[in-house]
Amino acid sequence: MLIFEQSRAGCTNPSQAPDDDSDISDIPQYLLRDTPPNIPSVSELQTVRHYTRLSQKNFSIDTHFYPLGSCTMKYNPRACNKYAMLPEFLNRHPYSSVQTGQGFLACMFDLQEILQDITGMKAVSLSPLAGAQGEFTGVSMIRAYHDAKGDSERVEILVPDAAHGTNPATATMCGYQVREIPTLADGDVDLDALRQAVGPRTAGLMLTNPSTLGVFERHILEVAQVVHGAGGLLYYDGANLNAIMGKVKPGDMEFDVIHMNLHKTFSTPHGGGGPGAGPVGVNERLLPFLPIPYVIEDGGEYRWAVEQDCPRSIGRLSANMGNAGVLMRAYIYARLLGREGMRRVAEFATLNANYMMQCLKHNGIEMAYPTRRATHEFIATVKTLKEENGVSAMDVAKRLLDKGFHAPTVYFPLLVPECFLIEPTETESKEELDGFIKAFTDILDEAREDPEMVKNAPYTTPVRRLDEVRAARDMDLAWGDS
Amino acid sequence: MLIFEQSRAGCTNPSQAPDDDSDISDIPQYLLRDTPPNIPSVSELQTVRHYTRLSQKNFSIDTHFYPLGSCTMKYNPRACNKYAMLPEFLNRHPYSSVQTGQGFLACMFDLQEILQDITGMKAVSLSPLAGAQGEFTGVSMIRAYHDAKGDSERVEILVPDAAHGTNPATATMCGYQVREIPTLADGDVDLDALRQAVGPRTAGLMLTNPSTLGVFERHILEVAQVVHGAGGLLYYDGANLNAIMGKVKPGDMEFDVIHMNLHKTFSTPHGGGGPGAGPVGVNERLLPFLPIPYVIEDGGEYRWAVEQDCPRSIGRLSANMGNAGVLMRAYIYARLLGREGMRRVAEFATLNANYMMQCLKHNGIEMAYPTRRATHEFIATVKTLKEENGVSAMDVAKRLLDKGFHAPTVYFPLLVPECFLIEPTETESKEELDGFIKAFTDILDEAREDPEMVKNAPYTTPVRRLDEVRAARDMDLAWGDS
Amino acid sequence: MLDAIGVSDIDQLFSEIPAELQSGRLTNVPPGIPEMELARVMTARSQQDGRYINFIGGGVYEHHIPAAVWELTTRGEFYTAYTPYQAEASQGTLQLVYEFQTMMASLLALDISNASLYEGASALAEAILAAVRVKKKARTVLIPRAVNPVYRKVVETIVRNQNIKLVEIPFSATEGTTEVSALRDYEGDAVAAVVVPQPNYFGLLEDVDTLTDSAHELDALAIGLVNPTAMALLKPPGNWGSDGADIAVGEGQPLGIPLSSGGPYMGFMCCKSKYVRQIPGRIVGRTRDDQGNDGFTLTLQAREQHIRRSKATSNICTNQGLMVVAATLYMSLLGPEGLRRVAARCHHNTNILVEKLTAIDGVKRCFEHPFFHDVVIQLDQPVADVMRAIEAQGISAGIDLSSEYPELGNALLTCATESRTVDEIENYATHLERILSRRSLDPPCAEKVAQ
Amino acid sequence: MLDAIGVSDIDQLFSEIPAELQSGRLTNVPPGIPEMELARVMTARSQQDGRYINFIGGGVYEHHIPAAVWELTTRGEFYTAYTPYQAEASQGTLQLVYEFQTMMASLLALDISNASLYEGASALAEAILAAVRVKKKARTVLIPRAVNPVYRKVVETIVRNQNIKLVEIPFSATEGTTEVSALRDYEGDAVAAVVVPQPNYFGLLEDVDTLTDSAHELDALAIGLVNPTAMALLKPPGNWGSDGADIAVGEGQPLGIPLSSGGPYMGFMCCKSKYVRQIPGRIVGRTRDDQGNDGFTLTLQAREQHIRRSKATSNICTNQGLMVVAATLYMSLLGPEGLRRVAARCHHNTNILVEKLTAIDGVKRCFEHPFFHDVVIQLDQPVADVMRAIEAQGISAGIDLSSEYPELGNALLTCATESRTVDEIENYATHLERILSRRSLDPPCAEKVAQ
Ligand SMILES: Cc1ncc(COP(=O)(O)O)c(C=O)c1O
Ligand SMILES: Cc1ncc(COP(=O)(O)O)c(C=O)c1O
Repeated sequence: MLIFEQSRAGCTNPSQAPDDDSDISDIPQYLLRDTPPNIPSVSELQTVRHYTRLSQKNFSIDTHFYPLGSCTMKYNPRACNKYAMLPEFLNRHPYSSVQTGQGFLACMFDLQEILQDITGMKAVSLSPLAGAQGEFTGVSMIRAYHDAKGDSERVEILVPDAAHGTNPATATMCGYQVREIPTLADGDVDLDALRQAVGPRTAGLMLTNPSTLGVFERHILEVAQVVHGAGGLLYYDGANLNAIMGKVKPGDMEFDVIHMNLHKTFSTPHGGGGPGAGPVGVNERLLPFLPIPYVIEDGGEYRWAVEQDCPRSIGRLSANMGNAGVLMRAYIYARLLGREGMRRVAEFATLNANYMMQCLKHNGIEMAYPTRRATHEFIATVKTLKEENGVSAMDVAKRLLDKGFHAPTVYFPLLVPECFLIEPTETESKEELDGFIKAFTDILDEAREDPEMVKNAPYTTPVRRLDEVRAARDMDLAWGDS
Repeated sequence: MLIFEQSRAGCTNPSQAPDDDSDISDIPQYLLRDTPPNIPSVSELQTVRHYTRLSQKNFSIDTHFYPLGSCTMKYNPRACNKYAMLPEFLNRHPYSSVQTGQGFLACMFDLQEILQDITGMKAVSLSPLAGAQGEFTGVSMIRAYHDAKGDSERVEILVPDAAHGTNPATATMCGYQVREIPTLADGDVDLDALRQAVGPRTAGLMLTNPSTLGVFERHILEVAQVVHGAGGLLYYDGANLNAIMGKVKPGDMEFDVIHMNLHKTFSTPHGGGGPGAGPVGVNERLLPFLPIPYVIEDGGEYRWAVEQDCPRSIGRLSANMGNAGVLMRAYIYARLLGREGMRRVAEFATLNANYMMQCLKHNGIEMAYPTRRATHEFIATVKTLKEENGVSAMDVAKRLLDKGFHAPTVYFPLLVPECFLIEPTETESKEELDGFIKAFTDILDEAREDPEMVKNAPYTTPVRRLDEVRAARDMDLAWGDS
Repeated sequence: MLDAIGVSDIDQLFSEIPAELQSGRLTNVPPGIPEMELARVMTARSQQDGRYINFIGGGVYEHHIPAAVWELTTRGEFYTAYTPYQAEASQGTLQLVYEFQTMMASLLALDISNASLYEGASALAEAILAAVRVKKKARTVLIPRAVNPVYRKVVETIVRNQNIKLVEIPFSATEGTTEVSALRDYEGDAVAAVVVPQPNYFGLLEDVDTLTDSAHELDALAIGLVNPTAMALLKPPGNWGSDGADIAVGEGQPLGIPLSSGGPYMGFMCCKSKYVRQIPGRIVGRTRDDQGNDGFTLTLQAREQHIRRSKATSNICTNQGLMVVAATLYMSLLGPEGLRRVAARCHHNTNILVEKLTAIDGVKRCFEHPFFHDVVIQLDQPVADVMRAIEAQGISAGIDLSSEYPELGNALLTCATESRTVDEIENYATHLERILSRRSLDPPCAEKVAQ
Repeated sequence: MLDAIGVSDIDQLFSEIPAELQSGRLTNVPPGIPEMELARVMTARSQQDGRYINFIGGGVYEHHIPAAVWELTTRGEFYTAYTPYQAEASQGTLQLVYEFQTMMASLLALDISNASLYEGASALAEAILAAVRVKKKARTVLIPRAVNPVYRKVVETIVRNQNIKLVEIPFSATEGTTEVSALRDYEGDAVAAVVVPQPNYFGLLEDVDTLTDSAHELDALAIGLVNPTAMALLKPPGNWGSDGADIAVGEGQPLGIPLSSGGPYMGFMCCKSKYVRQIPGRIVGRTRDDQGNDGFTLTLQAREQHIRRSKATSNICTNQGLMVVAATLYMSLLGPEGLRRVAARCHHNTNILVEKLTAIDGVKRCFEHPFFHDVVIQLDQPVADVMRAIEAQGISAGIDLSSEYPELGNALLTCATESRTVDEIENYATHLERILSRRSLDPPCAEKVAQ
């Protein structure tokens, strides 16, 4: 039942509504609204009950193993939530003076330093609001760099075919053309093709490493050489940083600019879609273009670097300073784990992924890159199953829900057919991994014995298989409009 | 799966454990423990996931209509939780000086005043920790009163047969004998029997009004006269205060002492069993015996009244001063509702109960007191169903779970066979009441058509009908002992 | 586990990483601390920041937030779920978003809402990009100078590389509202969109009907930029002019989201149905499962980066989902009447503030024009100094407009939401009066030296 | 709804209440306020109380509580459920309590735990009542003077009316521990129980083996009264002496429950299996459903008031269920090793505290005897005055024992849990030193006058 169907006109919560004695007679009538909006009139209990019950219809990290590849669904420590939400932090207005926020700004400054160390970059700005905005920021800086040199021929961004969709979409938003670089059968970038592709039109290359194929790009230094040699810059999509923290620094891989997904690597909660935080790090070359505001220390006081401090900055990405509450959670996370913890994250994430890959392989499941080490994630495929029994990766994914596991990422990256990108993360126990391995293996058996059963999964979720075509065709996007 | 079954020896949460470098060498070896306790060694994520999932197996007010008669399961405003848990309140040690707790004590003092007004009593002590402890306190005061007068012949407490089990149990704990008073067919106390029962042995009468039969004792003033006339005192079990707040005051009904269940009337959460708070109110007569500590104002400062202030007090009920956090929630609740709100509570609780009673009656369901007005609750019975189809109140209760409703209280009060004590409370919407009425009515139809089906309910809960006999016989009360 | 993998230590798992790169040792990350110590650090820092009585608005407002909002929003099932890619395992989030879309679309009187963008300013940029996609060839966008200057900067950063011309429309020096007549200068130009703020940055109420109609006369889309609280009282964008605004966006923070030094907030975007394929961001639709029961799923994904890649409407992927949970709970707890009363009380309180402040010598309103809940006050002294002095009294006075709008002189943007009491307002006025009179009698040292 | 009932207004629903009683109009209850205003009132009151650095123990301790404990405990499903009367709809609470029972029984090395009592002192009273039920005729109970004096008062209040004789056992003037030899005086008396505290109120470690064996020699039950944190380090009651204590109780507050000015806390009670039918309170058992699957339910209810009424083991009904949730989460988050480290750190810190304080002139330990995490310090000046002076520095110094134990002179009970830093301890010592030396040089006015 929808909340609207519980609404009863005229029901107001006296605890939540101010008295009805305000004087607004100075606002001219013709500027006023004449009918109330379709917001439900329900009691506080109805709201609480409705949304508590709805929440129970979700899978989530707090309730289920959720090995979505590329998403780093790991435990979100409750301490991060509690201490980011201390009343003084919550009540500070973004436009209030920096003197009223030295405690908050100290956290932000420290976080910048921590991220610099982890990435090996020269400077960090926390302002981008998610990974994609981090990408936008980074590529905008690349453009600003070339523009500053008067190098206006560079109109192309190179992107491996395995790249996440935000990479090409970002290049477009920055006014670039996108050129795809193929991947070799072993999962590394096709270096020859790259050499062919680079040239005076090359503004830069966007790369994820470990790549979205769940392998580490072994020729990264050659890749860097090729791109830099052609005058292009190297962009690091940090979505997979979880795999290498404390082991390898993107700066050492010669990247010029990087974004991080703090909602992945730094375990800020995904919140059913967001918010995230996509800080960017740059090397010396791009330093002048860093987006504002970022925190600087100035005469013993923290303050924001703004337009006057950074005349060549690409500017601002949002009205305020970034998803401060998310950044606070990431900061707390970093302090809890510390330098040894960070390294352990990478090690155990990698251990768990390799363990799962080997066990699944041992159980006869096909791997996309069977000879490679997994990083923090790996790709399995059911293309044979699809061919032989007509059961697709999507069917298997739905059946996993019945077994109490969220499905891995499916059909991404695009170049591996019927694939699962599986990322267990470091916070899951061996028992949980074993449970998933067994479930996945069992489902493939089920699929061979009774393909229809698997094709009609799931059975135990609050709804059965949903009709997505109907959703797009009939477009019922708000209640009451149909 | 039990949390213990997920345990892996040696797994510690570094975030939660201090470093292992403490020196305890001054404690002699023979006083130390030699094997670690059977507490699970699991990760923080395992704990969070396990208990989040367990929580989802509960029905609760936040998820379900929960019309447990006599329990007043109403909405627990979230504001009460939030503001009772402000860090300064949580961090104050009970033995720290009153100067460090003037804010807290002001709330307690105000709450005492509020409760005095609502009950019409002379003074209130907040110290009893639940209803039953409130009863113990009240009856102890009655005893102290008689003892102070040297009246040691009074060894009996009178209790109506409809009374809650805590009433006779309390009388025993206070060293009294219990004498039951029968109830008339119309739900009122049998006055003649009462007159017969009172005498020089009578210490007092414990009465709930509205009674546990869901009716108001119409002859309360005569009852009082009879008991007082015999030299006994009148105890008010305030479990049903919700029905009369702002309408009638127990003090006006001539009660000498009263306990309140703040976890009922004042909407503090039941917490799956507790905590509660059972403040007591007294009239002039019992004032000297009031339990300590309670809050007094003394020279512009709030402080605890202690032994020195109250030499005749019955003493202390707990090491501290009552369930302070519960009392804070009750105080907040009282402030939110205020005096009009309190009255509305009684009115709407009564409205909802009468509505349900009439609708169920209209649908052919038998009422225990069909000619009486319901108070905030009422009694239905399925004794005919039991006789004709063998389906019991327990079976119907279990089947209600399948329909998404918590069952009402069953088999209490003891004098109505196969009964349901149904208390909807004021915070439920008409839609919810209608849903329950329909479900209940449907189940009686089902029971007549297919009694076995109902007798095997529930079907949709996390477990099916549990074997209680086995539980008592095999006594598996801790894991690992079997 | 190492055995199952066939390695003898964890380092071997990293063997494919070139050895020369494996020196990522962290030096500046401090050692880890247990939660207990962390609690101490964070509590100390929060107490360092203290608590100020807040009269700052400018697009972000201190509203009362019912306790239930965040007690439910932080439930693990909402807090730790991902974007609902597996619809059957995400019906909680999906139904909630559908309900949010319904509420927002109705609040703005438009057909469609998306499931959030990052925040208000970037949402405005996205609306402009959508308008340009709709209008294809037209690449001029008119933005009033009375739009929040930071929003204008963000738009500039975001659309800069896409060959779009942003033109500033002046405001009337006397009224403070956008010069409707200035739009006429662009007749014949290829104008893709006109941004119509309500209220504008100064809190002033624009003639939204005329602006919207004028935009349509230019064959441009009208993009409403609105405060959601205001929408409980004011005419919503869908009803502006004869055809209504085409797209409306804004900052969702006022709907139950704490100030939190600037985020996370959320941007909202609504539009007419015909533009649904041009707007960015997630959208949830209601559909059926294979048993014919209602269910919810992400839909129209062909607009999005993971399907359309370089042809997507935006690169946005992660949005502000959890803030949508908070906003939905907030709206549901307040109801239409509660929201209306909050809006009315904000306005009422700001009127009291105006009255108290302008009763002081040397203080006046900048513009005498109908407004809603933000107001520009002119002082007879430099705003920054006065603000500093008031802050020492625990009061955040507002926003100093003098560098962004030098033409307004010593201008201070201020407001009093429903959270402010009359006592607090009077306290503000008292301090302001004292500070202004003391300073005019006896300017501080620096000024003396300068004299 | 009124129509369905057949009345025309709500007042008619109250028609059975005698008219002369219907004048319950409230006069002292203030008018209702919205949550926003409530928030202001409560925040102001909380800030009035402020924050003190806490060195008070005495049975209630400031331990670090992991954030997860209360974020989960306040989930609606735990927070707003009733006692699990309908087992099939309460498996969450029931399984949790079963796990709690397992953890507590094991922590105390006894067979059985109940599902909580109100708090420590009344739990001790209930244990005594249970012992008297077991021993039937014997009605003397021996309680050491070294048991928390408030506990002794509560026991007195609760058992007073049941014809039970409470006898105080003295402590050694030099060691501060219970005089084992004094038990011998009661040989031949009908002793039902001996209470054995570990540690005792002074923090001193009792010779629990001998005390337990002595109790058994008297044919009495041995009732352990223990601090649950201490149990992670110390020998648990079930292992005391040759047969172990029979019942053990204590205050559960240290297990993840905030100080909160005194409650809600929870009392725990464990016992040997053979006494299970004599103990009060809820007990959860594991059983099977009709499909053969494991499930949990309240059991042995024939002990309880709702079944046995005047013959019940106690009148307890509502217990402290939610605190059991918190304690279970706390123990699960810390694990046995975490708990042990917390206990060890508390003791370690208190040792540092002792060292720093006793280095001050005029300060010494009352008893030189092994202890755990509480300690009695003797000052050369009246404790109350010194405590007041230290409180002005934001420090709560401890508990003044001088009125309860005049024989100890100017005695202060103090402790430093794992929550205290070395800096805080040093700060305490510095202030104490300053205050003691200033006061001995220059006593405050009142004392001067008295001289
Ligand atoms: C490889 C990769 N790059 C970029 C992104 C985009 O990040 P965000 O969703 O934070 O915008 C993602 C996240 O889904 C990703 O997996
Ligand atoms: C009528 C009545 N009296 C007394 C009690 C006992 O109160 P408590 O459970 O708070 O001890 C109850 C509660 O169940 C009750 O319903």
